Amino acid sequence: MSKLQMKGITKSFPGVKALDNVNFFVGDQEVHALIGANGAGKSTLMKILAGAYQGYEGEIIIDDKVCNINSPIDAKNEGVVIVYQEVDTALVPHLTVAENIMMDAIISQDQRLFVNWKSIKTQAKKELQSLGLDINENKLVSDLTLSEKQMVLIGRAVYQKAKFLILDEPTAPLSYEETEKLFEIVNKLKNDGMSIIFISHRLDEIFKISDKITVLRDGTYEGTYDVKDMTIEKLVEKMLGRKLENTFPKHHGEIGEVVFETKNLSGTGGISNVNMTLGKGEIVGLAGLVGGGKTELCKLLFGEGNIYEGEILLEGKKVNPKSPNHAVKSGFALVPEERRKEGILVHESIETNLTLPTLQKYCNGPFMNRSEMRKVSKENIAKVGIKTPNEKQKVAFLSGGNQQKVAIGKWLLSDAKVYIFDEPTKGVDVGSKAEIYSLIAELVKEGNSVIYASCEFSEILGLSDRAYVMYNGTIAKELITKDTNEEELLFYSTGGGQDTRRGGNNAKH
Amino acid sequence: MQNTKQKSKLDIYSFFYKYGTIIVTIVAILFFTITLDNFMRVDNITNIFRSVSIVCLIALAITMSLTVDGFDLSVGAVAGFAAVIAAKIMVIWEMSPVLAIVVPLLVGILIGCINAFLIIKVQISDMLTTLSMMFVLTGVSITFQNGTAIYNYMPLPNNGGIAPGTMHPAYLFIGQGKVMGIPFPVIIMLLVVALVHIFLNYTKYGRYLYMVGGNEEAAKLSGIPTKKYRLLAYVFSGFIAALGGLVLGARLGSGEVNAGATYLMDAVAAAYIGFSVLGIGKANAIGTLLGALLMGILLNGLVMMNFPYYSQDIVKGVVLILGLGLTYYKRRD
Amino acid sequence: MQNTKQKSKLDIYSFFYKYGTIIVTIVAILFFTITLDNFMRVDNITNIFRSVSIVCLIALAITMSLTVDGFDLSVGAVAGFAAVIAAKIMVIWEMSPVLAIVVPLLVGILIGCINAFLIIKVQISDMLTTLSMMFVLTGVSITFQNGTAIYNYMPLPNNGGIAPGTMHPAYLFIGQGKVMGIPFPVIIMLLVVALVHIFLNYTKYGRYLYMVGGNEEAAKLSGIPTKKYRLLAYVFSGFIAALGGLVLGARLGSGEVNAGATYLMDAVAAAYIGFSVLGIGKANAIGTLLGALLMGILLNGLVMMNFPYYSQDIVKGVVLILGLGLTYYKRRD
Amino acid sequence: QPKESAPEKAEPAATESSEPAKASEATSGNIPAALQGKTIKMALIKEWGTGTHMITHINGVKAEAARYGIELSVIDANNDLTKMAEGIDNAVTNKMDAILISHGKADALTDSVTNALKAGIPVIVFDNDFDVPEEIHKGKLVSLDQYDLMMGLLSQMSLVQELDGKGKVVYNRVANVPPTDKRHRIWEGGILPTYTGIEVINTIDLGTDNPMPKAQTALETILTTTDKIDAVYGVWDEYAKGFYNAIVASGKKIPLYSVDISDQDLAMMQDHPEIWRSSAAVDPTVVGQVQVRLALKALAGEKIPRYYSLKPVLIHVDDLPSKDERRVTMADLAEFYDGWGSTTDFLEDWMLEMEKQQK
Ligand SMILES: Nc1ncnc2c1ncn2[C@@H]1O[C@H](COP(=O)(O)OP(=O)(O)OP(=O)(O)O)[C@@H](O)[C@H]1O
Ligand SMILES: Nc1ncnc2c1ncn2[C@@H]1O[C@H](COP(=O)(O)OP(=O)(O)OP(=O)(O)O)[C@@H](O)[C@H]1O
Ligand SMILES: [Mg+2]
Ligand SMILES: [Mg+2]
Repeated sequence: MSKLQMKGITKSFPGVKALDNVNFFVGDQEVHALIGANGAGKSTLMKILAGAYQGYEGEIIIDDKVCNINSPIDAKNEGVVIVYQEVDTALVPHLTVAENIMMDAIISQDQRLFVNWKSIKTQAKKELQSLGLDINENKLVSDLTLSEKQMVLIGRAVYQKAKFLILDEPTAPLSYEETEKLFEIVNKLKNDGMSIIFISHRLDEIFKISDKITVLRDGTYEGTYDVKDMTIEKLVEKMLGRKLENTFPKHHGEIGEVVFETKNLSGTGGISNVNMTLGKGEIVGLAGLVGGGKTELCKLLFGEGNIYEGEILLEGKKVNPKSPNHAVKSGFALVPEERRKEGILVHESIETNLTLPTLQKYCNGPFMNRSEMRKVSKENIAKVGIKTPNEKQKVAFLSGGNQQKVAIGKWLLSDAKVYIFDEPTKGVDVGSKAEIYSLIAELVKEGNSVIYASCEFSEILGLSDRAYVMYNGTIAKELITKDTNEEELLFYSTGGGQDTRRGGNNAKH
Repeated sequence: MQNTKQKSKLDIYSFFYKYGTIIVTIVAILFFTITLDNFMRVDNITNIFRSVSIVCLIALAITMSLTVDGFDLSVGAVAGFAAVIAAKIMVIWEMSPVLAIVVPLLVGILIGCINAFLIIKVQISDMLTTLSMMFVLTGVSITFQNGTAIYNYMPLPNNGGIAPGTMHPAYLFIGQGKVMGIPFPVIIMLLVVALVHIFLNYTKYGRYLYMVGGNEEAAKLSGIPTKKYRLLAYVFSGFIAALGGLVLGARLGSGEVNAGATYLMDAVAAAYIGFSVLGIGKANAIGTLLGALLMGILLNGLVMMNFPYYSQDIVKGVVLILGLGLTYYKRRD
Repeated sequence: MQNTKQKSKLDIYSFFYKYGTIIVTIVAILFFTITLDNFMRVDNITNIFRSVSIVCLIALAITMSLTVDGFDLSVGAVAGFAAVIAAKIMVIWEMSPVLAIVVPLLVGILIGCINAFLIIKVQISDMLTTLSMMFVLTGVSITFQNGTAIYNYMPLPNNGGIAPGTMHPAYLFIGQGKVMGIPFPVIIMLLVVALVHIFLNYTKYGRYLYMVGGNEEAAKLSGIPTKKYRLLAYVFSGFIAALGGLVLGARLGSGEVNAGATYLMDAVAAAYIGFSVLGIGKANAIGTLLGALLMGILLNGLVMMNFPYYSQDIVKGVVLILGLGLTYYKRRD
Repeated sequence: QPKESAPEKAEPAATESSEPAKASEATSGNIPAALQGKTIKMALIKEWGTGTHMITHINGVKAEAARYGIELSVIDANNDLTKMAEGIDNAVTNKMDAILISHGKADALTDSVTNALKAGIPVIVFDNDFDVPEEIHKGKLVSLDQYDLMMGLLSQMSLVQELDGKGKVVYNRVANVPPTDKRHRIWEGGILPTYTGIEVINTIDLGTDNPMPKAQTALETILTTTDKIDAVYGVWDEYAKGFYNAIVASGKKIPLYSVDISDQDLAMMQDHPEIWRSSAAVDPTVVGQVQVRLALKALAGEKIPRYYSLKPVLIHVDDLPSKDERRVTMADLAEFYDGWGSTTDFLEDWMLEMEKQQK
């Protein structure tokens, strides 16, 4: 019978009080959701539990015993294992999947001097199989996709047979199917006697999987609730301290002539024969499961990668961007999927990040106009709603959701005509999601056009005017949003209506 | 209560982080001023500046490559090669001092381009590329000068008589001249420091370089032509190194074999010290200058104190560790 | 269709990535075998292996530091220092050859500890720490031996007569001996390569090093005492460098100052080539050996072809670029 | 490395051999049977081969070899002693007829040299010595040196004379390098105790690694911070070049005395005769000539000395024409000094005969 209590936890960072007297109780064999807006302190609380931070106030009691958790090893000894939000921080890129999953076994005291590679590999394979994953255990982790990396980490945690498994936004990079699979695993683990702490911004998931919910707001403890007593609306109110109406803004702008078009576009990443159009003031959804090729297509449009065939037309003129620089100059903007790696410079200030794509604008000749840059940044921070003490804060110190807002905010200053968003709401709380949606709506109202890639069909349905469903690197179907539904999207994005299965096999590579 | 205590503690750390190297420099200056009568004389200070000018220029070249998170080990060899070319142009080929200045600088730029091509296009790692370039250039310089120094009135091979040309005074002025009592190399150095400082901190190009160095992928997806800026960094590196080589050649009054190589390690040290100075945490011009000065001051003081040269090496190493230790210690999160 | 085409294209790339350096090595061997009568003789091949043994050992020391994503520039100086200590112990202090072998190795370990302390605890960057250490050690070696070399029957300073001790044959055997026709340095080198290879790939400690090097944060969070293993890497680095120094000293039959410094750049090149060989993408022992051999083969062939050494430098640089260019070109995802 | 490193082991008695066999005394002009109709191959193995001094030496060897139609291969070890040893090993492997060595350290090379001698290959060594027993070398090993004690004395006396025996001197020594140590021994044990008016106010020692720029910076420091300096002594011309630059830049008129000479040094001397006054030196060309001839004699089976010291000359700027008259190079020095440029030492009639056959 295991039980975990965190009492009166307070943690400060320079300039920020991340947690203020927070309580958190997890019972035996339960799935406990921890929710809160971006920057509420969820990750911080979990890092404390996992021993990543020293120097906090309050106490942690596990099974009625006060524990001193001051290092990850302490935490592991108490049976607490965490899978972090930022998967790359926990993986060793140049080692194989097997080694990454079995890190603990390799590290454990029982390990003899010579590593028994055979048993490591077979065990890793077993672990992957029990998760229903088809990943070659000899592959290097650096060659994996984001979702695969995530699964490797979950595999590792499962192998460690934790008493308390913390999953910090595990589903963010996962597809619907993979999420289902994960939930199966979570339920299995729970039945095997484990308690799972689960962080997610997808509230519907919370209701599907969890037993209890603890809500944090601005670093304070809001309360713990039984899931059966809650509704999404009530939960949102607790999180944000206010009611949230209309997640998706209604944008009834005129959709003008076609500004953007691709013809038989094929290129790197297995993109083949993509035909799409985009009208002025239109939001076009790019729906599809993970691995469907959305990211690759977005990048190809943005000049990252090579176009083998076909053309990209902007306002009737052939562009075929050769590089992101060329794309930006032509009038494209891209909010990439992997924000930490591609969207922001974590060691730079918010101001530096926000002004980067549009730096020319704040220059007199080659010289930067610092005060102008500061002014613009402040306005942008307010507009996008980034939670920060000031514009000089390093982006590394922002919470995940706020980092995402920086990645979006920097493009709002540009004069792009076509904005490409690749999963921009990943890891973003519902309140901020609504803000991002309305920012997008505003963009199209000003006469810009938006391509919105997402594997969350509710977003596609709520936001877009039209949707393309991607499957295996090509467009499987074009749909008018108001005439379709989630089932149809899912049907096409899993290869429904295709005349051959060949592509499906290839995608598994 | 606890907060303030922690805060003041933090302040001391950040103070050392910012000023550790500077403190060591000041201590060194004070020590020499007290011990040595003539240390704090204007002409000696001028001397120190002049003595660090070449190291500082070569270190600035490294600094440029560091801004894009690269590394240029070929700078010493580029400097040596530039000096040799300049000498050859004037002494052997009897050409004008203008060419003797322009051609080596162009060669420096060309070498920067080749380095950049290999690093960016062929994607060989920066260390290896510039290391290979160092080997090649050293070999080429020595071949180019038949293994001997190039100097005024040198006899030509195969009984070709005496070399027809001489080092032009205008060229020698670069290394030996003075303007209002200030040695010309010092003026060049300070000018380049100022230009690099302004370039890196006040222009968009400098900002781009830093961004490329910070996260190339993110910079690229922000629309920065990252390859162009990495190229730019190596081109600047080659150019500044060649400029350092001209100062070196003009100072020595000849094209010496391998003269540039000696400066590599000192320049690396100066550039790296520059990283930490003032808590900037990025390669920067002022820091590099301070790093070079620290080492110049030590060398000057120790020569005046008549220290054997190998103890100079020890002192240099120990002071580096001390200064950097102060700077880095407890700088976690 | 298109898929297969792309696939075969990819295969060629990955083939070059894996085998680029090896191909260049083979081409070089073929070229020399055809051009030179005496190249493919057993004694010449033995010669090549013997000539690379020291570079290879020092490169292996660098390799160790590279596994934890560090860098050890002090290895050359450590090797030189080890040779000097060994000579001093036997020649001046007349102590046993056992001490002359054990003490330098211990000193190597100690230097590794100091480096690690400065890098891990004081958190000075690895480059700067080991650069400073290089300065300090060079200075200390020269001081320690009062000059350039310690050798049998050397005159002592202050008219102290002739040095009492001599280099023990057992010690000299390390550098000059043969076992069944194979030079002892080659045996040591191959042994160390094998040990390092086994250590890195088949023991858990080797894995820890790679894990720390690959992602220190992840390794730490998994409960690996990362500091301990970074320490270990530098200790190994110091130890292997000192071993290289013993071989060097025994081969030269004297303690030479700066004898180690010459090897630094070649060793860096060998270790970096090792990175890419076989597409492993990690610092590794076999790769380092191949890197060292490639350079040894070139040097040997060029000497036999009577190339002046500076052309050797050029060829070395160009071949490095070629081999690495093949390896790296188009290695993008 | 300094240009002159000398024997390291037991000092050879550095006597100047009294009267080397003169060509005229040689019995006949007939080429010895051992050499007749044979292409002779020699290897020159140098510790380093850059700098004017070393290039002059190489050229001396090359020219002399070319005279007799000898195939010469030059191996430059670039300061790497293991490479030098390998060079000697390779020369044995490639069946060279004779091996010429310049510099290097004895201990690192003794094994290789012994092997060469065992294979019956004569070894003619410049500025180094090997402790090889007679029964192995069988009279085919020669050690040449530059007579460093004498060069020290000549250059230092030149300083003493021009200072009238008293003054403040910036002294230069390169400690623990055998040849410069020998020069220093004269200063310490001979000059200073004798001429007590000479006062050393600073000693510069910056090692052997690329010292010219370092020496320049060091002397600049001393010149700016010391008011009265009467003379500067350079124990090795690599230093002297840096000193010269520093003195010229300071605008002062301080005389400079040194050891060794190169074309570059001569140009500097002529440019500022009031600064660089004199330098004691041996012509490296002569070293090369003697090396080749001794090797030939050994091959011919003639007797050769075990030790030989080359006679140094004091090159004084007053002996040379002014720069306006003409520029002087090393090759021209023969006009002003006996024993410079070429020598008849060990030149035999049959060598002249060989030379004739070449044409
Ligand atoms: N290392 C740090 N230094 C300074 N501030 C920090 C640091 N880490 C977190 N913070 C701040 O602490 C607060 C809580 O952050 P935390 O990452 O716990 O939020 P979160 O609830 O996980 O948000 P998200 O849902 O966006 O991941 C935020 O305001 C964040 O900016
Ligand atoms: N989970 C996976 N399994 C196998 N292959 C994958 C997977 N994920 C991506 N790929 C490969 O990468 C290609 C494109 O992936 P990409 O990341 O562009 O897809 P996406 O639709 O953007 O998915 P995501 O939701 O992860 O952004 C696919 O065609 C496939 O070959
Ligand atoms: Mg979080
Ligand atoms: Mg994607």
